[in-house]
This record gives sequence, C-alpha cells and structure tokens, in this order.
Amino acid sequence: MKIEDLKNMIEENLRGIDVEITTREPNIIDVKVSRDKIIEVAEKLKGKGFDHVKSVTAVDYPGERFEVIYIVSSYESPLSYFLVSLRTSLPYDDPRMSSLLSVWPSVLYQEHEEHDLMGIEFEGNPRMGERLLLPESYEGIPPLRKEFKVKVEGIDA
Amino acid sequence: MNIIDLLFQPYIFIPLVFPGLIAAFVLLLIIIWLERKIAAKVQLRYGPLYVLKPLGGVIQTIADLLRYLFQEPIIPKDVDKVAFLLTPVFLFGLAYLPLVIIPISPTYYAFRSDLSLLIALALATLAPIFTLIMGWASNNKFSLIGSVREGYLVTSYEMPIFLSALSMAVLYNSLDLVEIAEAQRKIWGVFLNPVAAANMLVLIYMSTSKFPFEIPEAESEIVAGPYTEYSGIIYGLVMGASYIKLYVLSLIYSILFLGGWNPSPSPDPLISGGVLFLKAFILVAFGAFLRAVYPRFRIDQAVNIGWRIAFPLSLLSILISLILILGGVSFGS
Amino acid sequence: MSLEERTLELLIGPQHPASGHMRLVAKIDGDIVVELRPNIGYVHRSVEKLAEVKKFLQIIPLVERPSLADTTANNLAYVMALEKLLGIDPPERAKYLRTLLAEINRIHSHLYGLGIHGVMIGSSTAYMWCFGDREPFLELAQELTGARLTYSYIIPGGVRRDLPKGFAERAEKAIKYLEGRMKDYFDIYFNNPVVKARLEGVGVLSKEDAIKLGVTGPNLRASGVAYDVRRAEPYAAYPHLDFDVITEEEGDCYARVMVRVREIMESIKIIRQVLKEIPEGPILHESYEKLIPPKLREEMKQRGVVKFPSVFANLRVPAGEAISRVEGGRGEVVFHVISDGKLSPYRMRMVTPSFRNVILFEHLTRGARVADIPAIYGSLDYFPPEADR
Amino acid sequence: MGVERTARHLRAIFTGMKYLFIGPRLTIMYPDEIEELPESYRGMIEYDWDSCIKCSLCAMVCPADAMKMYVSKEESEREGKVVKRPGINYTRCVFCGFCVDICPTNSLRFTGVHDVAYYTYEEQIYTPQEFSKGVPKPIYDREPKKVKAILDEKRGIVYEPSGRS
Repeated sequence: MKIEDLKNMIEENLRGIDVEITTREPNIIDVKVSRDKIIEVAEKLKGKGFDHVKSVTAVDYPGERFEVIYIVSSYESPLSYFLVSLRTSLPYDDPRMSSLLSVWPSVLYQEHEEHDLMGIEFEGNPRMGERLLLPESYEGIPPLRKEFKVKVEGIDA
Repeated sequence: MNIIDLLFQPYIFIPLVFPGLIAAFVLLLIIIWLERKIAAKVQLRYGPLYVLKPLGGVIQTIADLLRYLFQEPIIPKDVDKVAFLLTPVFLFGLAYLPLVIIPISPTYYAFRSDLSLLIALALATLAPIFTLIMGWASNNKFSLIGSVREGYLVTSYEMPIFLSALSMAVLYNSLDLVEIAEAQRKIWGVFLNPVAAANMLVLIYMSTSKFPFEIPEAESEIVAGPYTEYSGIIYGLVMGASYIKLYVLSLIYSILFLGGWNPSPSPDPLISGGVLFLKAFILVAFGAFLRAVYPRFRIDQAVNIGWRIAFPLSLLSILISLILILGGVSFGS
Repeated sequence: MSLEERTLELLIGPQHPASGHMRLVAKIDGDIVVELRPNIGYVHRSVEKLAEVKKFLQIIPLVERPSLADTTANNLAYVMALEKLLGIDPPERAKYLRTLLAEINRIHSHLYGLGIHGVMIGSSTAYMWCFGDREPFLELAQELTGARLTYSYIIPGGVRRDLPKGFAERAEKAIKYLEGRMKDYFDIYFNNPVVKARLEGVGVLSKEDAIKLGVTGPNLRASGVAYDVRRAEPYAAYPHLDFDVITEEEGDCYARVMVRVREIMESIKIIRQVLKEIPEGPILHESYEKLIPPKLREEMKQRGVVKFPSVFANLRVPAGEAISRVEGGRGEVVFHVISDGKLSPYRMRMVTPSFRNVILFEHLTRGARVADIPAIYGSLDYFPPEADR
Repeated sequence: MGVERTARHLRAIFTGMKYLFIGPRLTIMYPDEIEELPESYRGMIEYDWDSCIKCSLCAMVCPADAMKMYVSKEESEREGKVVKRPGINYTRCVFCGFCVDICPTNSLRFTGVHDVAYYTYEEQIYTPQEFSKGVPKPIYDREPKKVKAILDEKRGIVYEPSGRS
C-alpha cells in the first residue's frame, strides 16, 4: 500500500466534511479539520482501521491559536506503517474542544496531560479539573504555555 | 546442693541452657547470619563479610543486635502503647515455652507427662495471637492487613499440624515425647509414614512464614505487615521470635519423625541432646535456604494449600498409621 | 454495610518498598481491589518545557534521563526526528552501530525489568541474578560509548565512537554466558511452580483491550498483537536484519515475562548479525565531517572518536515538523519535534512507553487481589520517571 | 499435574543447591579492588591551560550549564581584549563529554577518575586556574589493587589483577 492510495482512501472516506488532507514524508498524512467536526472525522478514521492514538500534542501560538495534534495509527499492517496526524486549531482565548475519549480510549491520559500542562479543556474527558503531573496545589499559568518563562543562564560565570 | 549441681538439674538445665534459652539464642544468632550467607551464595555474592572478616562476618548478627539495642524504638503517637510495647515481649518470651517439655535423652527431661506432645504443640500456638494484637495496636493499615493475614494462615496450618502429629502418636500408641523417641530406636518415623513427614515439614515452614509462605510480612505488598511500625529492640525481638518458633517446631518434628536422639553414641544427655539439636538445626537451615529459591504465595493460595492439600494429606497420614497398626506393626513398651 | 464503609483506602507509595516514585491509590474490600488509581507526577521535570530553552544538541542528554534503563531508544528517536528535519541520512556503519547499542540496551533493560518484577513477587534470587547478569552488558556498553547507562552516543549524522578492537569477541563471551545461564533461570524462577501460581492468569489483558487502551511494547505483544516498530517502520539497520516479532497469546503477567525473556534471545540473535555484517566506512555524515579541520579528522579516524564540528554548538534546524518512532525496550517511543528555524525547538513532544502503559494500572487491577498489585506492576516493566518526564 | 509440579519444585531446589556449592561470585571488592576502566571511559575532565584557544565552544555546547567562561584578568589586560577561560562545576556536570568532543585543540581530555568525594558544595566549582591544576586523586584508606573486568563465558565477569597497581 503506497501513501497515495491511503490518501485517496481517506479522502473518499471523509467526503462531505470540509477537511484538508496533505501528505508529508514517506508515511505521514495530515488531516486538518475544525474542532466541531473532529469527532466525526475520528469515528470515520477509526472505522477505516486506525485503532489507537500514539500522541496528543498541543502547540501554543501566543495570541493567535492553539493547535491540538492527534497522531493516530493502527497496530495491524499495512496501516501500521502510516501515521495520520489529525489536527485542529482552537481560538487562543477559548481553548476548548470535545474529547475523543469516546472514539479512542487510549487518549485518556494524554488529553489529561495536555489539560494539566497546557490548559486545554477536553469536554467529555472525566479527568478535567484534576492535576496529573503537576502538584495538586499548583495555581497559575499552565507551564507549557509560552507565557510561562523559564530562567535561562548564559555561558558566563 | 551448691549452685553448679542445681544448674545441672534437668528442670533448670533444659529450659535455661541446652535446648532452652541459651542454645536457642545462639542458634538464633547463627541462623540469621547463615540465612543471609546462604541467600548470598546462591545469588552470586558474599553477604555479610566485614564484621570479623576472616570468619566471613559470622558475628554480624551480634552487631545487628547491638544496633537494635541502641536504636531508639520510635513509638508512633496514636498507637495503643501498652499493647504495642508488650506484645513483642510476650511473643519472644512465650516462643520459648514449649522447650520446657522437650526431652533430650531417655532419662534427662525437665518435665514429663504422658501428654507432652500435646502440651508442646499447644504452647507453640500462642504466637499468632500476639501477632494479631500487634497488628491492631500499631494503628496502621498495612499492619492490620498483615495481622489479618496471619489470622487466615493460622486457620489453615494449625489443624493439619495437629493431625499429622496425631497420626504419629497413633503409630507409637503414645503422646509422650520420650516414648515416641524411644520407639524409633530401630526405624525412624519418616520411613514409616512419609506422607505425614512431608506434610508436616511444609506446614512448619508455613507456620513460621518461611518462603514461599512469607505472607504476613510480605515486603512488596504490605511493607512489613504487623511489624511495620516497629523499630529498635522491639523489632529485633519480633524478628527473632519467628526463628525461635521454627527452632521449637523443628525439635518437635525431629522427635516425631527423625528419631529424636536415636543413633546417639552414648546415653549421656549432652551427646544425645546434641544429635537432636543437629537434626533441628538442619531443618532450620533448610528453612533459611528456601528464601533463596522461592517467591511468595498469595494469601488465598496459602489458605487453599492448607485446606485442600495439607488437611486431606493429614487425614490420609492418620489412615496410613491405622493401616500400619492393624497390619501388626507394634511399638511401645 | 455499604461498599463505601467496607472499603479501605490504601496509599501504596511513594514511600513503599514496591511502588517506585509514584503512588497507587487502591480502594480494597478485604483482599480484593475495588478500584486503583495511579497518582503520578512525583518525578515530573517537564522535559518538554526544558527542551524549549535548550539548544538542539543539548537536548540529547535531557531526553535520555527519564528512561534511565533504556536511554538509547529516546536518544535515537529524538536524533531521527532531527535528521528528518535536517534532511540527512547517517552512513551505513553508523546505522549498524546504533542498532548494536539499541539491542545491548534492550537486553539489560529487559533484565532490569525482570529483576524488579522478581523481587516484587518475593524472589530476591531472580532480582540478584538479573542485576548481576546485567553487568557484562553494561561493561560492553561502557567500552563502546564510555558510559554505563547515559550514553548520549547518537548524534545528528551518526554516532560518537567507533567499534573498539576485539569488541566482537568480548560481546560473544557475554552473550554465551547469558545463553548458558538461561537454563538455570528457567529452573529456579520461570518454571518455579510458585512463580507460575503467582503470574499465570493474573492481570489478563485481552487483545481488544490492549488495542483499545493503546498500550505498547511487550505488554502489547503478550496479548497477541504482533506490532513492533522495528518491523512496522524499520529504521537504523533493522531493514537488513532478520529477526522475529515475539508475541504470546494469554496476555497475563506470565506471558509478558515470557515475551521479555524471548526478546532477550532475539536481541542476542540481532547482535550477532550486526557484529558479523557491520560494513566498514565513516561513522559521521560527510557534510559534518568536512567541517572538521583535517588534522583533527585524521586523528578522529585513527582513534575512532568523533570530533564535533563547531556548528554543533549552535545547530540550526530548518523550520518544519517531524514525527519519529523507535521500539525501545519497554515499547514504542514517539517524538514530535516542531522547529521554527531557531536554535531551540518550538515544541517537542516526547511520548514514552511507560506513559502509554500507565492506563493498565487501572484496567488490570480491577478485581485483583492485594498481592496481585506488585505482580501486575512488575509485569508492566513500568518506570515512573519515564512516565512523568 | 501434581507429579510434574513436584518435579519442578525439586528442580528449583536442586538448582539452588547447585549454586550454593559451586556457584561463581560476581562481586568486586570495591575499595580494595578498583576496576581499570576502558580508555574511552568518560570520567572527570582535565584542562590544558596552554593549548586552549579560549573559543568558549565548550561552554556553548554544555547541556547542563556546568562549563562557564570566567574572565581572566591579567590576560585581558595583557592582550587588551576580554579573554575568557572555561571553569567547570562538577555539581552540574553530567559527564556527557560534549565539551571534550567539540574542543578543537583537544585541551579538554577525559581521565578515568570518577570516585572523588568533596566536603562542601563550593569545592566542586573549579575556576579556570584550579581547573588546569588537574583532576583530584581519589583517596583510599588501603592501597587498592587494580583489576581488569574480563568477560567470561562460564562466570560472566571475572576481575583479574592487571599487574600495575
């Protein structure tokens, strides 16, 4: 199975939803979708055999937007060679989106971590509001955001 | 009668010196060191070494004892103080009690009765009660779980031990340890009723929580079980008590199955007592060796073994004894 | 008495002989676990935030530290992501050397996991044997890279040291020693009836649940899912090597242990192939090699120790995104590096196998016994710092 | 089923006994025997004052901010421009060896020294002058024997004396 026929298969599978599909490198397909359509796209991808999420990444573009990237793949070949990066962008002042827990249970801890460290709200994920990696008593800017500054030392003593 | 003769009177010598307090204490020191050395050797390493290096660190346990003596026993705030402090003393003290009834030669015994086997076993069952109290007194969840586990284990090993001992008593037609030992002059009990022998050996290791039955103080599950809150000398007492109980049960086992003091070269109590002590020492050392071979069972598996395997086997061993008796094998005076 | 009153809340960890740097909040009813929630984060250093203030090369030791027993996987995954952005491909010999170190690391990482699991179910002998038999492999790695665990051996464009002379013979001895010991391991531990009683049928993970929960590594393959990144998306020298993906069917603690044991044997097979077929040639990409002054380049070839070109101090990676994955000892390591052309990555996402396996604590211990908690914990080969990052 | 399980019990106990009587030992008696480390071992770093060209590449590449550049006064006055030399902070150094590998004149080199103890925190921070005085020697209360780790098919690792102590 080559990357083009996978791309066509996904395009055909997601007909009717305004989605932007590009291919990158030998085995990565980016699927860009708006946040209210993401569950629908996720269910369709799962139908095609993409059965688990390897990583949930939230990227902070200050003042502009948050981008949440789900790297999805399958355990069975031939799909296991390919990675589909399902991405959506959230407005900077309202970082909320619906959780994909109902589609892929493997996102439970990853979404919880992005909520804890980046402050993204995943509606439907039972762990919202709880801390995962940060101490329970932590208040303040989520540390992974760009506005949270880390002390940096120069090379001089 | 001056003090020396008094000392050698059997009712003083046995409980205080030979199989009693001093011998048990020396055995306790040696066996803890030996257990660590055996486990070390099997595990490709040396074990205790730097205390008296030429002899392989043999007085390591004495060094540990001194450390325990000078260590401050921390008594947690909301602990039931009286029970917390007294239970180790009772546990360690009463562990010696059955030694008073154990004879070391046909004529040399502290206290003889025609029920001495029952007395010895009954006194040996005192220990678990204090473990239960200890677990409750420590006011710690892990201790509570540990002591409840000890309670479960008691129910599953106490009865089969008594039945196995009973099967040998039936064979020798007597409950008196001296008579039982004398009856094995020609042939040891283990060859007559091997089922009872194997069964009781496993149960002895279960009752003193040796591997694979080290369940009440399972370190990786409940920290140190009933002994979690203990430190200093009260922990030292508690740790030593289970070895004393193993020593006592090994003495009883040697008398029941390994012919007590038989093939003893001379009737002199010290020599025949030495033979008995050697057999008990081997059993205790084997218990120590098991630590290097086995992981530990779960509590439900241990209780399962107690009821589904040990209990039927002990009934079977009684049956075997009865068959032997009816078959004309006769002992006794 | 309602369930709430009967259950006891047991806090296992972080100060507990068998909890590691995490806490298991277990609600138990008698000896049965009603519900168990792992409470992680005790050793969280936020590697992802630190990476945004460090330069690209300085991140190599940073990403290695969380999974201390299996550093090569993180190092290799990160550097592969950089190489995708830089658009360079390391020379063949460097690929073989990366595979060699990855497999040596897999063997002693598996031995580490098996040893910890041994002491968790009570067998101190399994612990001492496994940790003792790790030593020859740590010596091999120390001879090849100069460090016992934190190798930082893989750099963009190649590796830092060449194969020392006589390494193949010494490696063969260490491998023969471990092969010779396997029979004793099976006699005293793996086939020990008490071990089988404690591990068989405990913490069963069905194939569907394994896929649904997205777990990885031996925990996944022990439930019958034949997924291994070295076969799914071959990297380094794996396309040229012949090895099998080890799977078991039952998916219980014993199956996970058996997958690790058989994977040790498979890694031995791979190491022998690598040492036999390793091609001659440079171990650093020529675009970097020509940046090194000629005198140093000669000395580098002769001593077999790579000198860094000065551009490495301020490596600039073209803007873009790269996703790379590697099969580490504990499972699949996924890196997602987003660069904006500056000296530091804009965003670096590092997903480690233990973080993907942490969900198994909740799933596998429901209804198990208290004594099964350490048995299941050990069988997952879970490493708290690797999950917390 | 019972018979096979008993056989396995006996085999486990027999293997234990085997190792009890004829098993090898892997221990190295550390303070009395010290291992002779391979030539590529990444131990503490020695700094050659003269060959250093003061390019501060080592400070730039150091991942743990352990290598810092100190301004050396007399050289700055003598040469009229600011001259900086590297000093190391061993409380931060992770021994990754990036500085040694990037140094264009090999004036930073590895030594096999790794087991050195300090009394205070400040002692571990070396200014360039102290840094160039060389690596501290570990102090043993008994003269240790140097041994070499020989990998062996039967016994895993054997530590044989390697002559020069």
